[in-house]
Amino acid sequence: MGVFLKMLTNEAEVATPLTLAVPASTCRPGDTPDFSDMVISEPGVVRRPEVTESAQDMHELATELIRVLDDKGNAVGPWAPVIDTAMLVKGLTSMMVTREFDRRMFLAQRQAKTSFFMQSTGEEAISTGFRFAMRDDDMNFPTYRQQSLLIAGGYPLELMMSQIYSNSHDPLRGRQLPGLYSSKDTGFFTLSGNVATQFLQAVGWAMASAIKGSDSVTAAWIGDGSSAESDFFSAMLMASSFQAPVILNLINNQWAISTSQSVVRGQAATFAVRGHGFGLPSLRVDGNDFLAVYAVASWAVERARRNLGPTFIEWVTYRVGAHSSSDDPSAYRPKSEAAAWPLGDPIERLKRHLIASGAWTEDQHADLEGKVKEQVRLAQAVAEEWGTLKSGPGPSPRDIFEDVYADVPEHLQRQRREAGL
Amino acid sequence: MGVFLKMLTNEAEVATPLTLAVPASTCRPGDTPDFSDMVISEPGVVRRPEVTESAQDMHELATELIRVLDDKGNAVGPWAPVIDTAMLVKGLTSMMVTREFDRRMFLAQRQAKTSFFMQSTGEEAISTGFRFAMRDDDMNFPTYRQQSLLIAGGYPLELMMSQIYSNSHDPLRGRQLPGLYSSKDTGFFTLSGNVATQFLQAVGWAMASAIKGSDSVTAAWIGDGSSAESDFFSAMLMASSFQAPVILNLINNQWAISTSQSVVRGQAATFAVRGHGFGLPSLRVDGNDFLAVYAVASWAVERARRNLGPTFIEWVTYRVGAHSSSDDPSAYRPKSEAAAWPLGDPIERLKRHLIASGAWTEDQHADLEGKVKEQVRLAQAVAEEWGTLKSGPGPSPRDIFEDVYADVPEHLQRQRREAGL
Amino acid sequence: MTMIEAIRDAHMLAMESDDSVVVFGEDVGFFGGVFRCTQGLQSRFGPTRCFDTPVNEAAIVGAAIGMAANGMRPCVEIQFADYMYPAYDQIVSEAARLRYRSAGDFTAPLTIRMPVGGGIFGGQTHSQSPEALFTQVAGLKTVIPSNPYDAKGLLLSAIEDDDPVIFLEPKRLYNGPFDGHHDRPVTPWSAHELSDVPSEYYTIPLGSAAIRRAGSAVTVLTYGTMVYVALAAVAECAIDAEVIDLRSLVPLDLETIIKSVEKTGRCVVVHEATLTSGFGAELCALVQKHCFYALEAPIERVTGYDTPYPHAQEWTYFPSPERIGLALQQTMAG
Amino acid sequence: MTMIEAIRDAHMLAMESDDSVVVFGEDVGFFGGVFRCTQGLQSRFGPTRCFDTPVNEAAIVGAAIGMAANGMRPCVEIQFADYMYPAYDQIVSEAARLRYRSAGDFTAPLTIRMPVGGGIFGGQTHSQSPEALFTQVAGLKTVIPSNPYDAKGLLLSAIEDDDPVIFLEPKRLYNGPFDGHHDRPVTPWSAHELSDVPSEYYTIPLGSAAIRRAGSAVTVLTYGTMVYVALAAVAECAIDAEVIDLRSLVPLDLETIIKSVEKTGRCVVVHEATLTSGFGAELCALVQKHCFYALEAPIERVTGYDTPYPHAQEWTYFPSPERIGLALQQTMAG
Ligand SMILES: Cc1ncc(C[n+]2csc(CCOP(=O)(O)OP(=O)(O)O)c2C)c(N)n1
Ligand SMILES: Cc1ncc(C[n+]2csc(CCOP(=O)(O)OP(=O)(O)O)c2C)c(N)n1
Ligand SMILES: [Mg+2]
Ligand SMILES: [Mg+2]
Repeated sequence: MGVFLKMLTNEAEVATPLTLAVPASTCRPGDTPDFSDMVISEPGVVRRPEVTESAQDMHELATELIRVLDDKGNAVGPWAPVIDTAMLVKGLTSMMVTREFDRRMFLAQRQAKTSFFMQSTGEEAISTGFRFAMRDDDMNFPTYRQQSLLIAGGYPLELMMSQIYSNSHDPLRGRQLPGLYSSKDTGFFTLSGNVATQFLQAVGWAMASAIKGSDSVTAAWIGDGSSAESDFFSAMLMASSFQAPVILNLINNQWAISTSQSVVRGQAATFAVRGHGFGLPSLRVDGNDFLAVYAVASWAVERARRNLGPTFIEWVTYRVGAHSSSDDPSAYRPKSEAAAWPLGDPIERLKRHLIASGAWTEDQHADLEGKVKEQVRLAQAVAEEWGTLKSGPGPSPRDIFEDVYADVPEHLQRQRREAGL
Repeated sequence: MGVFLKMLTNEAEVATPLTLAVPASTCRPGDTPDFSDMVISEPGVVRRPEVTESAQDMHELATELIRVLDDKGNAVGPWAPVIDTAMLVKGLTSMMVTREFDRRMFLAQRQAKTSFFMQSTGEEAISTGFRFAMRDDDMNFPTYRQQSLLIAGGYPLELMMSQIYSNSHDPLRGRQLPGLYSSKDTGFFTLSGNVATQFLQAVGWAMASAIKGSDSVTAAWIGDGSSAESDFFSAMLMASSFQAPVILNLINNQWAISTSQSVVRGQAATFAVRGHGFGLPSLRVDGNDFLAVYAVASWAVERARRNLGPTFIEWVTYRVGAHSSSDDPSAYRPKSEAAAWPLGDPIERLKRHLIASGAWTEDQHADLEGKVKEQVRLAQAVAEEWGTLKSGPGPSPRDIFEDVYADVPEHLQRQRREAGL
Repeated sequence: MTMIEAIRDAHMLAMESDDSVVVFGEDVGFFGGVFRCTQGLQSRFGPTRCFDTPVNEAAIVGAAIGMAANGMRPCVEIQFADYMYPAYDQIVSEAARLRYRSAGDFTAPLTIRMPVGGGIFGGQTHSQSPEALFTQVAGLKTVIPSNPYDAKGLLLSAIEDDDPVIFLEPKRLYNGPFDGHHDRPVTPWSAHELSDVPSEYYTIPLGSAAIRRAGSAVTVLTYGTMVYVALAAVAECAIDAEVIDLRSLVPLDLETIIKSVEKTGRCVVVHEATLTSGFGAELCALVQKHCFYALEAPIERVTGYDTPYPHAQEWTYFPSPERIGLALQQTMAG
Repeated sequence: MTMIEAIRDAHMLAMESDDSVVVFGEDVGFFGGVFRCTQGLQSRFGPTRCFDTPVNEAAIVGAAIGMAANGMRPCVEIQFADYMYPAYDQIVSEAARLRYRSAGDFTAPLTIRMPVGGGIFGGQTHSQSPEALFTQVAGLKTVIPSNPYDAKGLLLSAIEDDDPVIFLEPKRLYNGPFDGHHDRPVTPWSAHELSDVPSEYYTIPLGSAAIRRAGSAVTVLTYGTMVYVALAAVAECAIDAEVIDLRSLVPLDLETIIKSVEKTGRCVVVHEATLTSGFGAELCALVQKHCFYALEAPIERVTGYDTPYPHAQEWTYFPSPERIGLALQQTMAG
């Protein structure tokens, strides 16, 4: 080969054999729950930058944990939001409605009134608090664990239940898996059963808002596990490239079915640091702290609204219940893990704050609890009159041929005829 | 709705209309080329961490630029590698062979001896220097602009040309687009025409090496434009989660066909910072500096070999030629841009270093140039005897039915019969 | 053995007999998969042979391709076929073409398992039957067992195979041979002879169909869950149909098909996937071409409708024994 | 007008008449697309109406879906159909199902353009014809013009359409009506009557086929580049074939097809895509079903082989006039 020779190996010694580092869960049944490697900042210590500050300058916010409520229920530090008691009670109420709603619908699934259900127990503060920071004409691209967005947005419980029951009043005409709601009017995008796809669409929606020169902003939602899907990346990239008015929310509830968040997180210290790779302001927040949620959400919504671009937020929380009604978490994590969770329960914490601030009493709380239970019970009664999956009445079989296209095309008309419908 | 009411809008004023920030190219035909916003560290100033140092501790390496050769051709600073003259001359030779190979094959395409060709002019140092830091049993998952990996690996030019000509000696039997080589023996994975897919496969290959307890490492390659594809993300994620012995190389040659790197980079300061989101050691390197390339490649290869996990590297360079033989860059960038490129030409710079260090003369260089030209000319003559796309002889038409599966299944046998082959 | 147990058993034997077999996917490691098909593998073979991955189907298949090219035989799980789309590029552009484009220099001997089909009220993202999206792709093999015995033998063949194999598991059959009568008590596998699975290693060659019921009046071509629904339909309308369980779509046992249709002169194709461009279309095209002069009536297709899979109206959508029966009668009248 | 010019013209008119039409994709902004189909749009309508995106097909389609749901009418370009796979999940799981699953609450009126087909020595990643991967998906419409006049009218219809439309552009036709005789001089569009494109806005309804040659002996069903190859074959073997250019695969003009086959009694299906589970299979299934008693010979398919698209052997792979001629003769003899 003339002047050119095959190169020689330039490392003399043979190295030791490689091994594969398979990431393990922190904790499995039989182990003692352990959250000691989780970074938890003291309430009030993390600074609050101006919304105009550069992403670069607020790097540290991705590895700290923004918290407002301390153990005694006091709101402390620069993130403590200005928020009146009425709003706080509304937030508390909304969270309690979600929890009761979840409890009843989970039970309804067990009673075979529906096929499937997903609870959000322990995570109610995030979607509730965030929704309170949004305008009604803003849009959410939710995950399946964010019934709170609808509930806080004032969507009728009866209709949510009707969707879950696939009954005669189901707005989605029996087509969707229970819990995969849709309500444009409530700023709630139609849910997909495929995770992550919509995180990306949210950026497109936000880009359209910008192209049209509107002033409504968009919130995208994704789970810790689902953030491993490629569409998470595509969304971050598009948001970064086009500075879309979108808030990119990642809910780290520690689990993706049976797989610990550590498997996806890999070598990154937190999920929030993923945002640094795209030059996005990236914050990590105590998701069980209603005040912190509301404060950070308002901050990020303001950034988007003022055309300052996207914000990436990791909300740290814990999935207290099963992944879904088809799941039994005792097979893969210690039963005691929820109790060991260091950030407490969002409803308890907000209640404590209200009581500590003198705006609330145990009696008022008990009273509210009763009202919430009654409200949800009544809604369920109404929904069940409209039917359940088990006993009907349901949507029409004919409905399956509609909405595939704007008009039913000839070939579907033929199939409908053949089906005798 | 009982205790629960539809929330009120909590932002009183209407914000100003949003606008979309469409990222623009720095520079289009008619503009004056401008690289002033590019971070270029002085040669020798960027520190060289131990391979065992944590990713976190070497964060700054993603926003600086590792360089060894200064303007006078001296090798300076902690990254200056220990490398003997023979090896440097070999590197120089290899780069010169690549450039001459590119020149001749581009011309051959213009002469219709083949359908398509992609040059790597200006980028030769990266693949050449990197290949010199690898062992022969290591594996590359290259892009289409890395003929240097094969050339530096000692793969016969005649066979590369045969592939380009789809001739009777084409190892790929006429099936592949010119330039999409494959050579397992030379540590060169079969190239896909789809960008980015293989960046991910590289991680799988490396994981297998680890599972098997071998000690060979893997290099993945991707372009700045292609790093926008989701598989880039999946690769980074898998490498991070499983600590695979892989070097993840991103070649930032400033352009993705007509689209500037800034479109993909978005708000990130550099491509290298993408690695921070995954907790990966992330370095940014002068890709036109053969010594820097070799030094950083050796460092990263050592990390992988010692089971210290993946490294992410952004190689900064410039695509001097057209995107491909089908492209005319004068339609989308100033003709003068290449000349304004601040990091010079890799061959010129290595030559200057050799001369500056007293190991090389202009005469020797001229002599080598002659030999290189002759070597490539001869190889081309041999390859053309084996046929060109225009004039044959080519592979057999029958070949198209083979290698779809390990054995030709019945239905393909039937189709082959029908084709009369 | 149930189908789940048979699949688990096949994994065990494959991993025992060949160190290069590795198993991974979402929740397949510690938990053993949401359908428990990989249960016990991690504890038996350790976490480098069977492990959990991040939720990223492209990453699962992409990494498996790299591993396969590097000498392993990955057998990976996609949690539901409905979630294979993110991996589709890796499957089509890469796994299916590696051998061809490298002229055999690199190959991708991997198996991609995924549950398919409806009947569990899973709605549009837990019920799909995307087989035709694989059969259109040269370089892939597509297999679909209908019982525990076949599941084990075909899965072992798939893992042994030197080409990428898409292994579709009708999820409604995991726990019993469902015949479409959703309102009747569930039949467990134990009541079915093909649940009698030998404990040793055996393979069933890819590309051989099985005649589940011999008959002379009409040929029913089907696979997966629909095998039992078709058998029920045949029994109920008392037509002497020959029911063929294709088991493998690519390669296809065309010989068995032709022989049967030449004999019966009539043909009904049944699948759960949507009609237009479903695999049934290919079967119709082949049968009319190869048996044209034997055919006495148009080939009928009974399939899912050309809509997404609904939730509440599942039993309207699912091709029922009644619909199949009607098609059989229509064909007989043709 | 060439086909490229007609497509450009359609874009211009669509963007002029409707502010919600936005155009984006890889290299489509400043440069005007690698095939120059979007040239001039950015300078005319500004960078928020027509822009370059990062190289990420999922991002292009995913963002387009979000925009479409939010009131825009995006018309996006995938640089080659061969690169649509990364976007396939967004297309299938999302664009196609948005309306259905939300019961019309959200819709996705977007157009996804992509060049298809071979004949340009593009090898396996610049030559594919993946139409059957779209026709299998309920909720999508799939359109493929064969000349400048149709390209303009169909693209305007696609953009107007309230559902997602896959718009396939036979790249070998961009600059002339190629008839498969690769060794003969190239025919430019100017020599063809359908290059006479009116400058005003007009639409061609999706779902109507065009009879390119009336005939009585045999029906040829085809689309895209193969229209011209089939016409050449018909001319050369002097068979009085009726050549139907389908133009739209879903919705399909079944009426025109049935009418023709009932008349001719014979049918040949021609496409460039691979055979197995190609769209031709669906055509065979439909024709044998609806015209069974009229058919005098088996329906023949002339298609690409079930292999990836080769580079050097392109003309072996490409369905030639000769192969089509043979099939016509065989059908006539059947
Ligand atoms: C594309 C896709 N792949 C896999 C699944 C199955 N799946 C549903 S939820 C889930 C885990 C998601 O975990 P996470 O995002 O953390 O959300 P969480 O359930 O914790 O709220 C998986 C794997 C899916 N729905 N879609
Ligand atoms: C999946 C896919 N999408 C699009 C293309 C078309 N394409 C080929 S190269 C290229 C640009 C890549 O740019 P970059 O990665 O920077 O590499 P460079 O050409 O600069 O070396 C594009 C868009 C492709 N080959 N594959
Ligand atoms: Mg989670
Ligand atoms: Mg580039």
